[in-house]
Amino acid sequence: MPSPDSAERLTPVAVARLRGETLTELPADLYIPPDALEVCLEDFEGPLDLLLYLIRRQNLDILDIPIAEVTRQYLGYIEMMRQMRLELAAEYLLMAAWLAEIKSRMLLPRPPVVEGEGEEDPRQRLVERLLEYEKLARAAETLDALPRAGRDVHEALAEPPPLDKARPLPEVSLDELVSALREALSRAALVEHHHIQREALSVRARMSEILARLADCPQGCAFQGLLEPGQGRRGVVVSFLAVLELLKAELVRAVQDRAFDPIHLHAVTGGA
Amino acid sequence: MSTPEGIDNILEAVLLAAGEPVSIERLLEVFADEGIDRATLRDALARLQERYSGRGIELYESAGGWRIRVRAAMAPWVARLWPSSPPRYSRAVLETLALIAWRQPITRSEIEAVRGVSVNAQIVRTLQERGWIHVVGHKEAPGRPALYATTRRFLDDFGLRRLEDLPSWTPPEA
Amino acid sequence: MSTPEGIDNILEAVLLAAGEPVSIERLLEVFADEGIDRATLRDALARLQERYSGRGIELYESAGGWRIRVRAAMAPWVARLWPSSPPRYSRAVLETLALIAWRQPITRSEIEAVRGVSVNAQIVRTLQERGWIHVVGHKEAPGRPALYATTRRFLDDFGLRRLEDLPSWTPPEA
Repeated sequence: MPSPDSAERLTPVAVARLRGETLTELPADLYIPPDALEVCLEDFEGPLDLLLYLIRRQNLDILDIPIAEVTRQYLGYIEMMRQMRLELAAEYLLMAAWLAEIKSRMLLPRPPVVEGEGEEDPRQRLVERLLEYEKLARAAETLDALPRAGRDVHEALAEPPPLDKARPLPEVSLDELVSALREALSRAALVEHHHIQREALSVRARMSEILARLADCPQGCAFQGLLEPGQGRRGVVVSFLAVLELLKAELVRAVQDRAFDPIHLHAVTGGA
Repeated sequence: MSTPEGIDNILEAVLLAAGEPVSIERLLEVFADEGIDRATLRDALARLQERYSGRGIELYESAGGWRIRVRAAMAPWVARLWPSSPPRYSRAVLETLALIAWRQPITRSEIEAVRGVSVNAQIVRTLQERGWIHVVGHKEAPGRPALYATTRRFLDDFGLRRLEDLPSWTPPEA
Repeated sequence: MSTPEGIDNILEAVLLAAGEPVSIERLLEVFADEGIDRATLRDALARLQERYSGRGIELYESAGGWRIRVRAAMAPWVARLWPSSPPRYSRAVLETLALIAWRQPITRSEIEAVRGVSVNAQIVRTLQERGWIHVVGHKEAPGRPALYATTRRFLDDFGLRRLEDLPSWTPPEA
């Protein structure tokens, strides 16, 4: 384990911070360009991106990569990411293994090459992938630089004249709506693992109604008035639950001047 | 760009990009760096109005502000643009509407959390313009995000008497 | 209304009301009663283009057809109309889109092979929802993976008439 002292030596400027955590331990022999710590390690788009960064950073020749040196630095970064407990995608480890393999193959004595069918340089495939990735990164930048609708250029739009035959509006059936909901929720369940409980719709519906009513009366509404007896017992309970939910979500405020006075509800207004 | 013609051209571009009425105050903000006052702006609007005389478009002021519109006389030609079969809403619009219907009142970021993608302003506007959703309040949270709910009109259009009549959905992974 | 100027004015009004690219065929429909042919229409489009020279708007042809749009030079003023800035896309999204654009049709695992990392489902969905990519088929391979390609909307939004207009996939200069 490198000591904090070695980190000091490498980066006398300051300690790097990442996700609020102070970075004090760095692999002692890791080459760190002066401004490298500004590069948030999480920002790399994968192992190819990181490798390219290491190579370009030091003006190394991509066609003749000093594989031992680059491997050492790559592993150094991986180690650093580990120490910062960054979640390491499997691809990074796969690349580490690949680099190690290339390195060991480079160390093996090469058999004499027969003219015409040259033994492939073990780095060949890696170089190809790096060049291809670099082209891609370039292309992505080019694409981003194109004038884009909504960002650089805008559709010119005038209000259409009143048309005799109204422009037909899309029709939606209830079935379509239900399937859209199911799809959205099943995806959420898949992606987030978060538990989607089925809340009583009636309570949520009443929450909307109460909010809409409160929006109409800036002076606030009497709590009693919201619990219309005409709703029946179940209705009153639903309204009551809706008010509690709204209070919990801090969407409404309840005001009571003195004990036993009527309670008033106010919408928590946009500007206030 | 601060020649009168330069101002007119920016004004025209901005009004056409807005696609909605733009108030004088908003226009003054657009020209904040040029230090243009109300009177200069009014002059420019008048010149633009003049520019469109005899054309198929016109500049007019409504309650919401200034807007460029196509003259009523152009209606026969414009009408031929639109297909007679109704267009369809995108998946994104339908899912957003469904989430608002079943989980109202709900904020945009709550919808985004479930859908896993950002809900762009256009989607919300489409549903608002259709009269199916409205803002019923603002949440006590940074940015005070709007809370959306469905409208009376939504119930009418879907043949529902009240929200409780929405069909129940079976939870996924059932 | 069949004077050249009358035609130009109708054309302008129709394109501004459309707010989306309009193909030549659709424009010919608009002028069906006037019995205007393709050549006359092309002349009118050229005159309209001329009318907008030096202005903040321009007449432009992209994949979907002709449209009037606000010039990029006007973006700083237009941006002041709206408080929120348009979405910026991450490198992951842009790289995925670039591969689909240049190498279409392409599967997700082919994208992953070039990028060296897995492409998460959200990236693909973001691009689909933006209307920039769609599934055009399935590859005859285990699992029958979806093949992605760019849409006409992609071309329109990036101001391209066809895919060949994309800048070449050039090797980085040494």
